Amino acid sequence: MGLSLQTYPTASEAQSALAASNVRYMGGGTLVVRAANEGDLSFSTIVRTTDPALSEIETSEAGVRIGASATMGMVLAHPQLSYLAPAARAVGGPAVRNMATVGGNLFAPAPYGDFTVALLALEANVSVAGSGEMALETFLQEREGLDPSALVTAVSFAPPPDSFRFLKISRVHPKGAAVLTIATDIREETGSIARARIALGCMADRAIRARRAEAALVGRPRTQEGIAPALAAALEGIDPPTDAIASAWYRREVLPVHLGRLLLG
Amino acid sequence: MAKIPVQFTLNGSERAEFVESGTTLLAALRDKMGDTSPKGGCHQGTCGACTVMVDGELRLSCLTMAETCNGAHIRTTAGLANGEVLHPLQRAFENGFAAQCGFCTPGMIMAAAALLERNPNPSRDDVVEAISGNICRCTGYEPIIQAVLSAARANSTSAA
Amino acid sequence: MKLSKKYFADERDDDLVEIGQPRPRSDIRGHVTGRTAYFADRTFPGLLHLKMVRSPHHHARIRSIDTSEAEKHPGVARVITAKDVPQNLYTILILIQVGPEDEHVLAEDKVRWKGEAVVAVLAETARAAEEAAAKVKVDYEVLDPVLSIEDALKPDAPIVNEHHGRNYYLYDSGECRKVLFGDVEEGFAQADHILEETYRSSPIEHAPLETSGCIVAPEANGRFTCYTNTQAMFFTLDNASIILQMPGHKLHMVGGTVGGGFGGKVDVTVEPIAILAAKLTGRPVSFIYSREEEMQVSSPRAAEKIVIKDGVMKDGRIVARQVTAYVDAGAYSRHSPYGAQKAAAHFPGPYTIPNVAIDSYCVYTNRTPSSAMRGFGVTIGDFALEVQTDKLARLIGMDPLEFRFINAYRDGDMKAHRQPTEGAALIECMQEASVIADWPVDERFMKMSSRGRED
Amino acid sequence: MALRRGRGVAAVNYPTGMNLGGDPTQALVHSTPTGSFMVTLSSVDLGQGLRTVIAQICAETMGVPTESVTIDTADTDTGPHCMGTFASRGTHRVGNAVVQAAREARQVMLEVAAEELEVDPADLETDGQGNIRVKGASNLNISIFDTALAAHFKQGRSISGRGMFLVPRSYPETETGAMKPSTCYAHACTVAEVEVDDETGEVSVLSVKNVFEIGRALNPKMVEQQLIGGSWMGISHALYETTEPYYPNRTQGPRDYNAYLMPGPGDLAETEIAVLERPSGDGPFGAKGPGEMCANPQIPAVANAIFDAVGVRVDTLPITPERVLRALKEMEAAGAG
Repeated sequence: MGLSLQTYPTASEAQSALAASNVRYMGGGTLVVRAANEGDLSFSTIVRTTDPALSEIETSEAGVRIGASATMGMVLAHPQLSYLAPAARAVGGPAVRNMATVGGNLFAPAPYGDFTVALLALEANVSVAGSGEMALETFLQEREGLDPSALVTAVSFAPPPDSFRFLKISRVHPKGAAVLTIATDIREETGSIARARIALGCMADRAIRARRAEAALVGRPRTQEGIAPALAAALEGIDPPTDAIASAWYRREVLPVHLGRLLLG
Repeated sequence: MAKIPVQFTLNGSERAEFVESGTTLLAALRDKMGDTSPKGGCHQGTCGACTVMVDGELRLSCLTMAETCNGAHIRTTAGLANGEVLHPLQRAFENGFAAQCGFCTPGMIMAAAALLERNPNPSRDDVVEAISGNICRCTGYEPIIQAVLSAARANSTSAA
Repeated sequence: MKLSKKYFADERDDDLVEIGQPRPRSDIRGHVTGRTAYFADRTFPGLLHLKMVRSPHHHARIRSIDTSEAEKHPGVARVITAKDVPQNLYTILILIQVGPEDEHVLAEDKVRWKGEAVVAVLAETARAAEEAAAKVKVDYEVLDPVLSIEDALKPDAPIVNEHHGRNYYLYDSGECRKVLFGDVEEGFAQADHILEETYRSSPIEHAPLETSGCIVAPEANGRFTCYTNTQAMFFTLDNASIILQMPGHKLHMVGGTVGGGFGGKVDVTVEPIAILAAKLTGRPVSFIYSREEEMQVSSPRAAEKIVIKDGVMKDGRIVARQVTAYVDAGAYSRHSPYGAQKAAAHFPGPYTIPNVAIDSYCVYTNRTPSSAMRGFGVTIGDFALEVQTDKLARLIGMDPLEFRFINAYRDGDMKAHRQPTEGAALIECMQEASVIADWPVDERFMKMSSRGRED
Repeated sequence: MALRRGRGVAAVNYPTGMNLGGDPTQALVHSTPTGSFMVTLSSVDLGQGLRTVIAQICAETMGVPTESVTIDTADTDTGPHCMGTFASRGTHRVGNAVVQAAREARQVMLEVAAEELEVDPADLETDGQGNIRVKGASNLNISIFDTALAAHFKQGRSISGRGMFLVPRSYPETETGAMKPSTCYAHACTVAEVEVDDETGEVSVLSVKNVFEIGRALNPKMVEQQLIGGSWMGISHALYETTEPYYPNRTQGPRDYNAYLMPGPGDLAETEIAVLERPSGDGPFGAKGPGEMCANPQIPAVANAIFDAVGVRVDTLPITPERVLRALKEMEAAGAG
């Protein structure tokens, strides 16, 4: 059978090619080429596109749009996206960051996909060629059920004020797979929390929102006592994986500790 | 199986070969072009031994399809020295006993070279970050970090 | 690094010319320029790739193996099963009379660990070999596995390896290698305190950057050149010669710089089957472990369980030490009977203890066979011994470093395995550590010497 | 939250060479016509620098500069038998074989030179720079270059030597275990300092101060690099490494370097190394084998430091944050109950 690579100049041509069987779409190659190297026989054709539109990053006060083919390295180098730098830097080492794409990260299973955790806290939308735009949270839930030819073209979100925080806990530094990842966007008004967005990595098989914890923060002061109910609520509904990095037990035990430190830090 | 032409500049020389579609850059360099300086340590993107530069950017050649590099400028550790004159990093690794088995060394040096090209005066943390995608099982990293810092100092001294 | 010349200066000739000089490494220029030649840095026209079909079960009987579909797959040159291997039953240390032969190059009747080699597929490309390997059908009857040292030693435990007939290695001393010195029960009887503790470890992978592998080229004169990263050239040659029933002069092993070993390249697991493949196909063959195989299939450092019972006096003297050590060999011996024996010789550690009893077991389970790894037989034992030693010191309320001085062996002391101590230097290491770590100890310890006792 | 510090000590010894001996190595040394020297072996260099230290051993024994010695090894068509590179045996066993071979070659070299100079070989010495001279009369001399030429083309002699080193095999006595496991032992003492996060169980090794006694540092820089790397591996064994994190369930077994955990360049302990030299009775120039020993004492030292910091014992390797946290919670529960 062998393996073949098909390169298309436009996203729409690539999308058409995805309709065939045994095809996998390649962003930066960190997931797909690895799978091929490891003898994954579930695909024999790799499709990619060189469409420059997919690598564009547009920023304005109203919104940010990052093409799916933009790499972590491009995000890191972008002067208007410095708040995302910790999340982009959390992905692999420098060489991987020059390859790993924003679009590919949406498909990375736990304990990977750190950048997606950040996007989830920013309530990003995902543009899918053919299907239009959908909330990232919905996309993550429905990812496997999408049409095989669905092609992610971009993510977009409103830039946060100076309220965005990102924390990755790993065993190995500075590059290590996550024990857990937390991204928060907490906005306060007159001494209490007015709006809270919390996304968690490694608390399920993919990034999830901690909606109960978010609700438990609103109206509360950002103090040890104020956040205590939220820390307890963060444990509701999670189903952390057990992998070589950490067990489900451990991830559950330390989530409130790290979330608390991030919220109060 | 149809063969695909690949053509790029490797360490300053124009190279062209036919490879099977789906061949990685690592395989093309090693098996077709005789440059065995990039090493296949994992073929998963987790060890960094195959690190090369493509158009000035660090890449893992084991996860890069050769045909995506058409027209690119590729640099490997084999091309770092200028004849017998070693690159400052190579000198620093020699003087600092920063290699044992040597299998990680070419990839490690490429990662360090990419750092020094962007940041001639790196801090220790910068060096740590720059080599973080490259595994070494022998040295415990410290001699490597010291060698990179020393190469940077040697560079800035010679520039001054 | 500080080279501390003040210790033992009278025992040394420090006026040497080449010795003691920091000469540059002869291989360093090759390393930094990427020109050092490792075994895989060669290309061979017509190279075949070997992919191994491995057991998905811990323990299973093989009912049948059907390779017909794999053989028909495009690009496949040959499929190899146990019946193709001239002397399929082997054990590596048979060369130094450590038997019995207990392992198959390719599984015959049973598989005894998850990952065991069953069928080798040779194809024009790695991908074709993968595709064909997926078409090999092995019909398994899954058997109860033995997954722990404790389960292995239960009287009704399933037998892991019939070539041993029991789930432990039988030494000439019986079910374990024993060391007996003094009277350990008498020692416990006189002790002020007794402490019994259990220590455990998990298997550890060598994780060299270069995975285990070889490339074999058939030569025109009927010989086979095997480019390999083995840690032991003749070990590999001689074992390959036995397995292949091929005179040694037909074999030519070529090594070079190895991309890290740490003990992981002492097992002879890739060369014999690759040489056989080259012989059967008449073509060069590459068999290089994938990273996953290196991590999960190549033999790790053994998991161990070590029980230490000590009798200690209030004044700090350890008067009795009983150690029961279990080395988990996994399904086959490889180097583990040797490792367990080395452990027996190493206990009770670098201390002079008048009453010692050691039992060191090599146990078989349906686990990945363990083997050599940097310090095996000692490394985990040292963890157990030195944590235990710390506990003893705290038990009697003594500084842990001073406690070690009291018990440290010195020249002339009789060790438990009945060799007099020579060339000891533990005390001086601790004296230097006391200084550089700013961990002061009583003056009398700083005056001690490994070269003898004061009284 | 509290970051709590503690320190621990451990002291160890380690046997050089295969346990119970019986592990031979052979070496051949010969000169080229122009006075370079070839050492022929089948030993393997794994990266520890065997070739360099063997060249130094040969050079010291022959009385020639290290750069004039070439090591031809790891080829079974040319090199005589070596048991292999493992069990901290390379420098000791291979080195001894090379010393013997080089002594024999040196003797021939001096005999050839003596004939050229018309003196007694016993009156000759080497200057380490490539010359042979009469003791006390340095104007009476001949270069090794000319000596080798004379041997080859005039005297018809081979400046060569054979070396063999074998520690006789010891067989343990079955009842008592009386045996001779090794002829010499290296020693070490490590003091580790750690910081433990008592809410997460995370352990950082702040420093390790290692003292190693290795017989003789034949090449101090290569010794240093091996000891630094070994110290790192010891810490890695203590806290990180396992192929079976949740045995017997194998599904989470690491398949790559992301999942097989080892300290990264951002996790390094401040590492100090001191080396002591008590020459071994039977090692080449007193050398022992430091290769394996150097990764051992850090493991218990770190474990003991963790206890010193937070008062819990984790007696199972690796000492993961999970195991530390479980132990802390058990201690807390026991204290509360």
